[in-house]
Amino acid sequence: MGILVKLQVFEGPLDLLLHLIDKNKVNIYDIPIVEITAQYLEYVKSMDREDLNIVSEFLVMAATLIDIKSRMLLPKEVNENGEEEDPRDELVQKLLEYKMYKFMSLELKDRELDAGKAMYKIPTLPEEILQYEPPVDLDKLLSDVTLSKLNDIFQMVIKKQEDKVDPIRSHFGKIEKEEVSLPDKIEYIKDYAKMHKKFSFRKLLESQHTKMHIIVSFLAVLELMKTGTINIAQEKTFDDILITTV
Amino acid sequence: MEITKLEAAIEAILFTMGESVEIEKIAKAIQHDEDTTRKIIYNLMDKYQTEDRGIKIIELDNAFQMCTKPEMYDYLIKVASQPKRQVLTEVMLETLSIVAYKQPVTRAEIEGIRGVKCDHAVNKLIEYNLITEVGRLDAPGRPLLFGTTEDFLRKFGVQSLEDLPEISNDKYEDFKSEAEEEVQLKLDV
Amino acid sequence: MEITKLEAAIEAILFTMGESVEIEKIAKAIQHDEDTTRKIIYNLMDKYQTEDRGIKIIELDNAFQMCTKPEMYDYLIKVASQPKRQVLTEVMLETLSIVAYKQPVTRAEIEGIRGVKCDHAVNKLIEYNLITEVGRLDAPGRPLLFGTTEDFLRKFGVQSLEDLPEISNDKYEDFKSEAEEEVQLKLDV
Repeated sequence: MGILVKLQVFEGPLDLLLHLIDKNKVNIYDIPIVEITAQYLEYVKSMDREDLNIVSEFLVMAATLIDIKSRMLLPKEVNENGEEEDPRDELVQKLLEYKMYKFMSLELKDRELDAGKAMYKIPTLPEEILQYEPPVDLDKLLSDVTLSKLNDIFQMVIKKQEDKVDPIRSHFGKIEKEEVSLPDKIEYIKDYAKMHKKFSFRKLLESQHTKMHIIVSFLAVLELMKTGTINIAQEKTFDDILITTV
Repeated sequence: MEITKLEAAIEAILFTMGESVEIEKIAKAIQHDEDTTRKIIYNLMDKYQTEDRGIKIIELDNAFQMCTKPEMYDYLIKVASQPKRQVLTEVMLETLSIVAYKQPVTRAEIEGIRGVKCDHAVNKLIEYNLITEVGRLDAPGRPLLFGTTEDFLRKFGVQSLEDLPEISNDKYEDFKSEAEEEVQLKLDV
Repeated sequence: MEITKLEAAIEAILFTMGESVEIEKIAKAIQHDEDTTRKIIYNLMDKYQTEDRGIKIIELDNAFQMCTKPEMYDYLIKVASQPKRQVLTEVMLETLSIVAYKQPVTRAEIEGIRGVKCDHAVNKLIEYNLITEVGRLDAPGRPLLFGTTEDFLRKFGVQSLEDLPEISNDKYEDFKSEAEEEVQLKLDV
């Protein structure tokens, strides 16, 4: 088993890139793209694959870096003004912009600390004034709203919603996440073991309906071995494993 | 510590609390005994007597409270009774249109259609009496259902909800085929 | 009427209302125009600067509100319950700073700058009432535009958007020269 390394969490690909640039103490305007790309890929490789959405965002940046890396090898492109273009320019601009907002967010945080110490007072209006509710002048409020405008707005809202629905993917069946809990599975195998003093591991797995159930069953068997509830034996490699209750 | 700082502290305490605060509590907060605290408060009360102050401190049993001077009452009524500036924002209009066409509708449904929270817009529309609670959905959590008001119908000269301009199925079909075309275009590229 | 009386009236109004009060409303209540009213309020704000005052007046866009001075906090938490504070994560702060400086801004623009999806952060910020929808961009899909709220100004002690900590080309230059210095250092070694 490999050594578990606690990875620093980054807010996104730009965050990670800034960290690498910082760590390597290199100039943001002259990123050594080969080294940084290698380090970046190294990190992405070690990422937790559980959340594919997050991983895919990091992968897009990885592709961008590789693209820049390959363009760096080619003769430099020249823009309309006859200047040589650096394939890294766009990335540098993005990094600078991101770095700026990250910096500003820290400034804001400082301000929050101070402003958070001010306390306010709840309104203490006399009851009769509190009760007073200004009448709503609907005519004024809705002066330039017509029924057909309202209709247009509704259609626009609905259209926006439909735009969001991907017409291709929405035809796919719904994939539901099935929850299989390890403690439940352990209980199940304990019961199973009570009924069969000695049983086949393969048979146990065959009785599981989905991949997730098989995986969790396997984990449950490992756990029960660890706690000494069961013993396992295997004659030869690839042979069936026999489980006995202790 | 200087007296002025303590006066400031007491002012801040009485302001934030709004209601009456026992001398015991104030004394603890400024870490002085009650007698000293009382002296400081009396001193502070004197300062409030001047003409340019609209608030004062009053003593009630063993407590003190900050309140407005009675002669300020007229101004307060003038502020409090001013109509709030009422505007229908784009967000509110969208929410209103969804309620109008999909009623009775829950907050969650509106949010589902718009893709963002709509608490503020819904509350404002209720305040303006354009939409109102019409019941609860028979579902877990029994969420509130909203619908348009009579004021809404009157304002738009609609006899009943059936009179609302129709959203025809044609339109839906249009949107659908439009969207599909777009995708087709993308695939062709 | 004398200025002192008007100051007293404004003090009473801000004290009683507790919340922020628009300059327009205050002006109407004291029956003066907005410019004069603003001058009187600024004058009053100066008076509050002295050491013996524990409260102050803050400006938020075109409104004013009374609150305690931050240095009073230690006394206050001894008597008042601590105000509920929403903890903003790094992601939320980054998103908020982008909205603050680029407003009105769409979700896509925010995502473009951060390089990651930001739905969760945007929704949380709306829930905390720090940002709000301010309209829709006149572009295909009519995406929603977001901007900051008055609560945002209050929470970060900012008078108005112009008062935000400065973001300028200077900052860019700073980063640039920083980077260049680093390179220089390396060359020197």
